[in-house]
Amino acid sequence: MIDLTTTLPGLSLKNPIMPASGCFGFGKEYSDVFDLNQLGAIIIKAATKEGRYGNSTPRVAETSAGMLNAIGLQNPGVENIIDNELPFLAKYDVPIIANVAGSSVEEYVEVTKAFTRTTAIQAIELNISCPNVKEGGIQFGTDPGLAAEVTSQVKEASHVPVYVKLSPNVSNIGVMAKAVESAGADGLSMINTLTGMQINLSSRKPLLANKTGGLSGPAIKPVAIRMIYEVKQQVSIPIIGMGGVMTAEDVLEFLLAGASAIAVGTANFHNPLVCPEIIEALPSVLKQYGFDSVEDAIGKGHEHAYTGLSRA
Amino acid sequence: MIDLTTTLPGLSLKNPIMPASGCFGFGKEYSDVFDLNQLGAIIIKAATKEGRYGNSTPRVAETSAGMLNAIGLQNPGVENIIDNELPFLAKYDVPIIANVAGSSVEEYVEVTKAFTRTTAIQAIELNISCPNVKEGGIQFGTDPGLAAEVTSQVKEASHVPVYVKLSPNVSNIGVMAKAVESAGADGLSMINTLTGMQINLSSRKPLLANKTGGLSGPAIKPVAIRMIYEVKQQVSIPIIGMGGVMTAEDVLEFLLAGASAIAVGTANFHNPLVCPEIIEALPSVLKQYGFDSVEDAIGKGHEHAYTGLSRA
Amino acid sequence: MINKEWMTIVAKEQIAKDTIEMTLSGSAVIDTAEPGQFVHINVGTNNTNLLRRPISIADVNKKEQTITIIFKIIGTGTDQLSKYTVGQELDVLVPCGQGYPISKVTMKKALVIGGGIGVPPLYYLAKQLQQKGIEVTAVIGFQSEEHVFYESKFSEIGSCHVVTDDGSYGFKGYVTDVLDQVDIAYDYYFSCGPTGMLKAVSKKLEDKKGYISIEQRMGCGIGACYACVVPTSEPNGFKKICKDGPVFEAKEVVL
Amino acid sequence: MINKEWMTIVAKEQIAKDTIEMTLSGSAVIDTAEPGQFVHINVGTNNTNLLRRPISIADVNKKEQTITIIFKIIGTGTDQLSKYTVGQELDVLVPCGQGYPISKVTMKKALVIGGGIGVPPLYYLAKQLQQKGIEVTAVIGFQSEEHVFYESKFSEIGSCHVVTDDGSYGFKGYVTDVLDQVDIAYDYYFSCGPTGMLKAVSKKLEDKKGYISIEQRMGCGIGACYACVVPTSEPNGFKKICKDGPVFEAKEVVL
Ligand SMILES: Cc1cc2nc3c(=O)[nH]c(=O)nc-3n(C[C@H](O)[C@H](O)[C@H](O)COP(=O)(O)OP(=O)(O)OC[C@H]3O[C@@H](n4cnc5c(N)ncnc54)[C@H](O)[C@@H]3O)c2cc1C
Ligand SMILES: Cc1cc2nc3c(=O)[nH]c(=O)nc-3n(C[C@H](O)[C@H](O)[C@H](O)COP(=O)(O)OP(=O)(O)OC[C@H]3O[C@@H](n4cnc5c(N)ncnc54)[C@H](O)[C@@H]3O)c2cc1C
Ligand SMILES: Cc1cc2nc3c(=O)[nH]c(=O)nc-3n(C[C@H](O)[C@H](O)[C@H](O)COP(=O)(O)O)c2cc1C
Ligand SMILES: Cc1cc2nc3c(=O)[nH]c(=O)nc-3n(C[C@H](O)[C@H](O)[C@H](O)COP(=O)(O)O)c2cc1C
Ligand code: FES
Ligand code: FES
Repeated sequence: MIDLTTTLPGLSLKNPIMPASGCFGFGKEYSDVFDLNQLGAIIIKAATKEGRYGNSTPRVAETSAGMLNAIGLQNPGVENIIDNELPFLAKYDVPIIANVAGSSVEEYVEVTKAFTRTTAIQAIELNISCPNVKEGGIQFGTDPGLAAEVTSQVKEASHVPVYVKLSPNVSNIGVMAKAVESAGADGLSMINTLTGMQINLSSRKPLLANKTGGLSGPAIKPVAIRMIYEVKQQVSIPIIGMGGVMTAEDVLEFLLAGASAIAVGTANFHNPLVCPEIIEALPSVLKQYGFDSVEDAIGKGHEHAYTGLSRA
Repeated sequence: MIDLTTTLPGLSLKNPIMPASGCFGFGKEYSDVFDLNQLGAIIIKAATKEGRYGNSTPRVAETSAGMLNAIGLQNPGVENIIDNELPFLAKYDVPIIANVAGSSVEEYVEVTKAFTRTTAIQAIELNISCPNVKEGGIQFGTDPGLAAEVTSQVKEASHVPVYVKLSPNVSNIGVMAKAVESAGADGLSMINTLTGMQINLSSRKPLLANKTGGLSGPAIKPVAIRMIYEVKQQVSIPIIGMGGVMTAEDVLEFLLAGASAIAVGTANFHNPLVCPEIIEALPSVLKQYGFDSVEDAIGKGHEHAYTGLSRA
Repeated sequence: MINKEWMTIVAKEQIAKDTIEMTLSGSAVIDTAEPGQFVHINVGTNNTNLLRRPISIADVNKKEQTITIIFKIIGTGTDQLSKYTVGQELDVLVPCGQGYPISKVTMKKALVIGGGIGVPPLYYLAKQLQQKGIEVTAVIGFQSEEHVFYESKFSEIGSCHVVTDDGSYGFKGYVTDVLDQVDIAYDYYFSCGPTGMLKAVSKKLEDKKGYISIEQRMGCGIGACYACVVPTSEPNGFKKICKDGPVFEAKEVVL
Repeated sequence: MINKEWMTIVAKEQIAKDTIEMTLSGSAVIDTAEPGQFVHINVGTNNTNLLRRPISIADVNKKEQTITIIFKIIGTGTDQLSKYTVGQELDVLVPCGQGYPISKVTMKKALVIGGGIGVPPLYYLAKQLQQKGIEVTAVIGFQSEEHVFYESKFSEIGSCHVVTDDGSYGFKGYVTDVLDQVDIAYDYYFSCGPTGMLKAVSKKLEDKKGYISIEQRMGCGIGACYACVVPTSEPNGFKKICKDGPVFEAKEVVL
């Protein structure tokens, strides 16, 4: 028997696979396609204080082995989510992680406080890296001081462990990771999307109405693996890894790099059954590569001393 | 007749297509496959002061719609290049751009000075962004102050225009671009590779001996387009664009984003005839989308006011 | 309930320039397919075409357990789709979205207005309307003669007016020009086509009751990703095209 | 001179577990192909397999203008390659690299030592050696019985010793074990296989003259990218496997 369980602050997971924020809504739609009880956890779509409409359309574009999105944090607002979305998810035996977004430290804190009135969430994913909103979002994700500030305030306001979701659009991911660890983060979630653009040759304009969007999918997997590997050497809090996961083999690659659990985003659009299919395939893949359990594999790609990677 | 010519500081190009540095050696090998006179220009492999052996193998890995490389600046040293490689290229009617690398400001300057004794190069591409060497290289590419310093010193030492090659592994590409423009750069070259990693599941180790490598190919094209579009709004020096170009349509996308000429890297490995094939296809693609010339298309993706992109 | 199915291609034919008609055979789920719904197709192998492509259901044959789709080759995904051959299987989400609510509205006469690749869903709609004893008039527009398809099929159902942008076949101009020139009696109109056309149609037919089917670039195709929203007439209101649509009452949405 | 050619697959056969033999027909360039050279194949459609795959030339038929390759399915590229069928065309760079310098060395007896997918190039080599009147002994190693191929073909040329890791066929152990147990007379040895095997062979046969063919992950395959270097015995010396090799004098390179 291969043991798929893994434990992270606030999260006792029957397997390490969870849909990534923004790629699974609040679960209802996918519950029409498969039984959500199979999942290790669910990260729900970003919540802001008030409801937001988001950006103009088109909001998505396809790229080579990836996609761009600029949804712009559309969501019904935190109160609405608590009242109208979480009760549905509470029926499942699956830990829920709430993705918290905002345009100011105050908004992040208010959203976090709002969540304290529900027991339906087991952790918060603090989204300081959303590249698709005009105010807020990414500057928290690229400035270590701001990132630490928002982390410590949200941590104080939260009744559940806080995972800080890092942006890959930075010169030095290790500095960001250490800043939020020092500020009290219980874990990290990485990576969010790389900022990208596609230009439509006929209209001669950026295809997305928002011009830029977040690049996700297999195209970015090497960047995700590198950043997780690099950060794993520099922090001691656990990492939820993501970025281009399509298969159980990809999951193992993230575990070896140092992730303790894995989120699957874009792949859900390609194949709505991808999460249950990965969960089913994972035991035999672990076995094939000589592992008895998920926890066995975590960080096992670090056999050699850290020689400083690209920046030594 | 569609006009493919384009003029940049020091470079009068019959067409905008040039092989990217490191992907074409010093031209000899590809001259066995096609007539190099067809090319707009050639950017030769990085030169350092002394010859370098580079990293251990494996040095390349394939990724989804891309590849990782960690060659490590292997080259015979600048004197050797001038004496043994450039004479061959001088036989062609094609401008040559020398890629200058180093581990210190002094080395960059010495390499640049060494090149002053030859008339076989028409421009220098200052490689402050190579992620695959232990010392030097990328920290110049991620620190605006250092980037400006090395730019102004190399500019002073150089007898030809200097194009600074920017790294995409930064939080704010506009700041880097403006720093080197102020320091006297005649043009920009962007983007170099994104730092990435692949882990081999069987060996449980990073596949590349160097652990990390540079991600190139179609996977990174949306990042390249975004950065060029963003920088084009903030500087007035011309840009040589690159990153994932495979087709003449890709070339037009880079022109619309704001590049004045285009380098083709990884695609040469997929198809050694890709440069001449793109050059042949370019007139009809330009025509199809309503352009009479290459210069017509440059920057035409910026119809709307700059609204600040992801960081506004 | 949306199903992920492997459907077998049982027929494939080019019916106009760059336009392919494909018939797919599957299991019982297609019994519930309604006119205006779509299928979400995984056209790619590997990671080349990561996103699925939405294609309308153009016809359903419940006895044979088949559905027909008609698509135009406009990019890498539809090109890849056109390379599949009879006997091969396609990974399809079926059926997606909400179709034309024909069981909920009563009428005697209907007008269907289609443009280009917006024509296909209207064919199954027209067939269903005819079965209910409703008189159907069709106005269908194409770029030029070589793009015209299904004229005879619509003519079997009712009167059919073809219009081409360049006048190389039928009327010259746009579908709205036909509405100006021909006097058609109808209780409800049903339209599908490019957004520009839908705007023109719903503006011209402002005083009429009608339903339109909208296109937008999609991520998930099932309502989870918020890629495909359209604003509604209520302040801050919106609908998801893939789940709440693609069919909407014309006045419900803001194009 | 390397040519980029579209070669037609004229035959395809599975000859052992996961092992495919494919015969490609092309134009006159193959006249110059030498044993030990390789072809660099574009296996992918679109961007899925961006890098070409190097595969050794296992046989050449100059009359028929064909070359034969033998490859093992070990990943996405060889899997994709195995899906091509007779009649389809492959985009191939041919011929690449430097082969075994058999016209430059004189000998009476030769030993060829191959392991796994290192066996194929040795077949064409053995054939060419035989044509020159040289006596050829072959020692070929495989994982297990189901992976063994070309034993009879080598036996037609000279004596052939098969060894398997698990002893399920022929000798048990490694090719070097055979060299310990069987007394073979030869002037030169020629070896191809995994790096581990080549190390063991060249160490054991330190006092003999020999040539080895090395593998490395490649970018360009034509000498331009410096992906595939191997250090030589000179200080700071190196060679490019794709251009200067894949065949080297055993003492020339440091494994
Ligand atoms: C509900 C619905 C029903 C449709 N029904 C049909 C039909 O019956 N027949 C038909 O030929 N076409 C139909 N379309 C349009 C069809 O989906 C696009 O033509 C197709 O996705 C283009 O894919 P591509 O890869 O060839 O083009 P590319 O331009 O290469 O596609 C790139 C990306 O853009 C998306 N995209 C491009 N054009 C459109 C578009 N017009 N609408 C939505 N997404 C687009 C693609 O899905 C893909 O994600 C429908 C669209 C929708 C939303
Ligand atoms: C000169 C030379 C001759 C060869 N001759 C043969 C032959 O005759 N028959 C045969 O079956 N194999 C041969 N190989 C090995 C063959 O190239 C690899 O098995 C093949 O590239 C694996 O591709 P993949 O996509 O299936 O594997 P993957 O592991 O998915 O490939 C990923 C990447 O790694 C590279 N790679 C993986 N394994 C190797 C390897 N052993 N050597 C070089 N690159 C590798 C691939 O080319 C690709 O770029 C030869 C290799 C070289 C260098
Ligand atoms: C359509 C879409 C919407 C997303 N929305 C959010 C979001 O609301 N909050 C967030 O933290 N990340 C969001 N993301 C990022 C993903 O959670 C994930 O970090 C990223 O896509 C990389 O994983 P992937 O390659 O598996 O998609 C979104 C991604 C996509 C594709
Ligand atoms: C194998 C390889 C070697 C490279 N060597 C260099 C180099 O020596 N100097 C440099 O500035 N860039 C080097 N690059 C980066 C390319 O010049 C180019 O900026 C990058 O690959 C993006 O373009 P592409 O996607 O078309 O390959 C190298 C890239 C590859 C793939
Ligand atoms: S495509 Fe995802 S919500 Fe409509
Ligand atoms: S593979 Fe490029 S030099 Fe050998």
